[in-house]
Amino acid sequence: MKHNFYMEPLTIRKEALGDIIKDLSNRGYRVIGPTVRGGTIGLDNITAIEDLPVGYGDRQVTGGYSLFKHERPYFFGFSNGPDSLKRFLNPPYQRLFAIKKRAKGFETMIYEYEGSPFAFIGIRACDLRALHILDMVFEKDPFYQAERKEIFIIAVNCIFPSNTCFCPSMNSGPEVKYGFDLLLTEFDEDFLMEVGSKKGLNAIEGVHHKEAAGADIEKKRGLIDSSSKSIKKTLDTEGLPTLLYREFENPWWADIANRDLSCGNCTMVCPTCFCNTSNDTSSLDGKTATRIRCWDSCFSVNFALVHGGNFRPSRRARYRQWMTHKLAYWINQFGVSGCVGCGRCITWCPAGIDITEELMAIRISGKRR
Amino acid sequence: MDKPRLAVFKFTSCDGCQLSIPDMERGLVDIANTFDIAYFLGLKSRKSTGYYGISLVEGSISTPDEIKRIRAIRENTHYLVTIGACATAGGLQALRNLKDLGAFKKAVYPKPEHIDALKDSLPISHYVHVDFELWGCPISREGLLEVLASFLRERRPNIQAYSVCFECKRKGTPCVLVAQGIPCLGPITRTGCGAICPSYGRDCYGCFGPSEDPNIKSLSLRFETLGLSKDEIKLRLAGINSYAFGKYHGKE
Amino acid sequence: MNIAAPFEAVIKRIKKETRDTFTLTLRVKDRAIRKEYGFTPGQFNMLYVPGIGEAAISICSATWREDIRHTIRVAGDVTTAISNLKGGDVIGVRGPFGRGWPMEMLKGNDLMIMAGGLGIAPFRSLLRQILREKEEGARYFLLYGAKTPKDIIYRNEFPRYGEVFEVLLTVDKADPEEYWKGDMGVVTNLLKKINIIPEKTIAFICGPEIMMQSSIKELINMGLSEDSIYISMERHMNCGMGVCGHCMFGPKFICKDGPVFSYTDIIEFLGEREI
Amino acid sequence: MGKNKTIKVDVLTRVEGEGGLYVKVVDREIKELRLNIFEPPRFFEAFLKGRLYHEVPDMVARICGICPVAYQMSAVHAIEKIFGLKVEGQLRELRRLIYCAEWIASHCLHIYFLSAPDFLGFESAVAMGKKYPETLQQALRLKKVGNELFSLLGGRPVHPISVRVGGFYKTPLKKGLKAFLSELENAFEDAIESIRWAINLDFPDISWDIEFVSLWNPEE
Repeated sequence: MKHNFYMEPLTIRKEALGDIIKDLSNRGYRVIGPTVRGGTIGLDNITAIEDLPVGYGDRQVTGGYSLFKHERPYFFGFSNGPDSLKRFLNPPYQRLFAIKKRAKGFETMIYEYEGSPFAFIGIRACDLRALHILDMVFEKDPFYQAERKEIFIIAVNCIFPSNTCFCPSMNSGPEVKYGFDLLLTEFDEDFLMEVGSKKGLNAIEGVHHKEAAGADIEKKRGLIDSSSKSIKKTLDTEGLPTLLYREFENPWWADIANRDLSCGNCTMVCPTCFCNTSNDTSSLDGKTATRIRCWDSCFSVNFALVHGGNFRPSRRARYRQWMTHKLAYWINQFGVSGCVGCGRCITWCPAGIDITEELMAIRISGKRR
Repeated sequence: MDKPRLAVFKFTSCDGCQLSIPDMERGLVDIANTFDIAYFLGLKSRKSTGYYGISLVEGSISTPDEIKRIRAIRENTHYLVTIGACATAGGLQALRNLKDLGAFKKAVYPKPEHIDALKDSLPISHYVHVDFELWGCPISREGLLEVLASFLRERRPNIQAYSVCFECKRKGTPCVLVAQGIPCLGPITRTGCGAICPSYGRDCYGCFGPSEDPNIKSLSLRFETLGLSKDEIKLRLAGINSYAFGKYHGKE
Repeated sequence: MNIAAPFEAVIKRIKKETRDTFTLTLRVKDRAIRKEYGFTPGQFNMLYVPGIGEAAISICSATWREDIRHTIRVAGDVTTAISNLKGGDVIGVRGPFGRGWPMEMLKGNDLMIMAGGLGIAPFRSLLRQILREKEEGARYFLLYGAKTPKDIIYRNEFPRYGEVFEVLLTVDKADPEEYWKGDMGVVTNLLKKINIIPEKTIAFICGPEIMMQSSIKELINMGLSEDSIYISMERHMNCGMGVCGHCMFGPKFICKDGPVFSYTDIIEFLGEREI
Repeated sequence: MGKNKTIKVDVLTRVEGEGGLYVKVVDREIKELRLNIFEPPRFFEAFLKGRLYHEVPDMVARICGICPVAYQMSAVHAIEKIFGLKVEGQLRELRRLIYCAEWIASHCLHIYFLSAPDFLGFESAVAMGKKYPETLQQALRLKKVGNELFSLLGGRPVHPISVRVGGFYKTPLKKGLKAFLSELENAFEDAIESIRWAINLDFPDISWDIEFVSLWNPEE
């Protein structure tokens, strides 16, 4: 994808972000941004700059997460929490339609989009890639498309990546290159701001800004480079998807199954995992029914159940399905990997299973055999 | 068309599950309009015997008399549903299965010889065929309504058996295990409660029983890294659904 | 039209096919949708019963007919609910979905159709089509296996198909009380009874996965090339449009990339354990 | 009523718990009266031994699905006493509030669903509601308020999960409580109305030779 910078970079004071948030609210956007919630940084409705987790940082390890305070009041001094855009564009519970029985037949009431568009603050490169992927997955889905159409995105360049991040391996970060309306790079004193769309340009009309100096551009480069260098985790994509197709019967899958909790956390926090199930609920009198689509996961035992059998009864096969889908099938399906290297599945796995290490183990044990 | 006959029975239990019916507020009226509530000692004085379309059974089997009663109920029931942890997994009182009943009797009653109790408190399914098991201590009202609605529409209840984590993550509740190191049973516990406990910043204690494919061994290892002793981990599993978790525990 | 929501169709006729299978004839209520609706043989619809749910069922009517037909086996909740409906009742429909049989391949080729059990249903519209527009000089084979003679679906239609196709039927087991002059045994056995020109034969197969696999093996032994074989697959389809993930088979979404696949497209994944 | 009579009730209905009743009247005098409680034993006192202190409130709740908070409160108070801990101020008020929620729900159950049908001669509250729809509506409204307040504080209306030794796992947000205030105010009307309605019920004329004692806590 191409860089889509709209004009020369600017610098703004940090407080000016508050003006932008207010302005977006005034224009009718539902502004969503990072905010502290239960010892984590989640994405939630925000109305003012004070709602942002100013000064917070996060420590993420395999199966562990904690917050700490920076010495400086950074606005984006942390990396991704468990939430991603999918929570808003493909909500966990999506009502599809309601049915009212009539004497002959039934009346269908489709839940049309009626909200105001979302404006997302602080979205990172990995999640923008995930958004791009969801756009492909839900290309024909009317509910997703309705939510997606008018969104506004203020992205940030990720300069505090976590220990579980590996976006450089997936070529999806830490630098934001596309898919934003506004892009921030956080300096100690101010933000470097780049504009990616006409919408973005309109949003900063009343905001005090000045043209960025050449040194600022260099500073941004430097921050991104050191951020990139600080990311130690890697995922070796060499030979994918063929490698995994060759390894369906690798005994290592059974080893993972011993540790795998089948709890579904990895798929729920994954910004691209889209699997869902639609079900009917009906009133006792049978006169009304509602069809609801909710997040599901290939880790649920009945996910591949058909009449007469289950295609994936074992944990071994379910983990294999997840990893193979993410890293291999996805490439056949959509032309890109389903993994954006955000590391959420590693942080939020209660059993501490690390997709990068498991792939490595499959690779090595495959070679040995 | 005749309304299907509904019966509610209580065995060894706390009444909490059957009382989710009056707790349904308007739902109670809906149930009374759709079903002929033929037998429900807790709410209704007239006892109508005969064949029941659907029987909701609360409580575990813990006395010799209860074995006789449940067999008779099964004979007279088309679709038998257990409601709650007692009926589905023996309940909290199944903790006695792990100990000596004689000592338990002595510890509690001044005249233990008067106490007529079976050695084990066991789920209904141990004695008779059960058509559907609704887990939970207590069951959720939504779950019970779904069971009743699905019975009326002749379809399988849309009730899932995967982990509490599914629900927790959908609700956007921060994970107490990963973010706070609290030994939460969510990853191996069946969904259905609405993932309430983690949303209160505390651990799931497994009141909906084991999930469909619980990896107890793996979660136990994680608990060990949090500093729990082997005995403490055993206690975690020996709670409301001790009998059900114990079945898996033996295997792993 | 929102493809996630069903449109209404009235049940015009219900025909019992076998002890557990029946055929519905549906008339779409809305005139505009009825006119607009079109499909290729091998595609499927999601049939919906409010308060119960949806099931993916292949379309088996002739493509030029305005009414839509489905042959359904009673299996899960939805098909059971459908079996309890009467003429005049209304059902929900979404569709058509997926990719059907590659009709362009029929040109200049002989066609071998192999079906097992309910696997004959996705062929019915194709059979109708060929009866109407057969290629000059092309040969057509229809090999069909059922459990017992009583399980043969569309039984009284085979004489008509026999005018164009070489029809061979087989059953696993013949009921003692019924006179059965056809073959006994698996459908692949029938291949031994015919002569084909492998270079100009394409094969369309639908049936249980194990039957399709053995058929493919046999056809390749007979000299058919891998890329002349097509099969129709089945998995749990929940959304019909590739957004739910349930029907994934290897990298393929059965609902949108299939249900009909070229054998070469799925060769890597067919027969893998728990795929 | 005849001079001699035997009343035998195999199972008492619309009561909390299980029991049977046998009354033998000879010459207008009760000669034999047996109340048989056949609630099976569950051995809470025994299996609680050896448990961790923080498990106890969750476990004892299961003694009764109608009044779990009563057991939870007794347990936390006992354990806090062992630790020499005193929970006071807002936390104590909140404890009282969740107790009140349970009372609203359980008293409503008792009055309208268990007892009232006996006074008015119906087999159930629902049957009663056919003749007195407004009374049933009032009962459902009150029950709902009790349940909702209970859920707000305890997570769910049966076996709440928020009570712990030392306080609460999570205290409700001011916002949530405030939003609930108007519902409580409406419920207050219903509660007053309930009393008016109850005192007009036809109580049997019985007197006992027993002194009833009521305890009160001057701090609450």
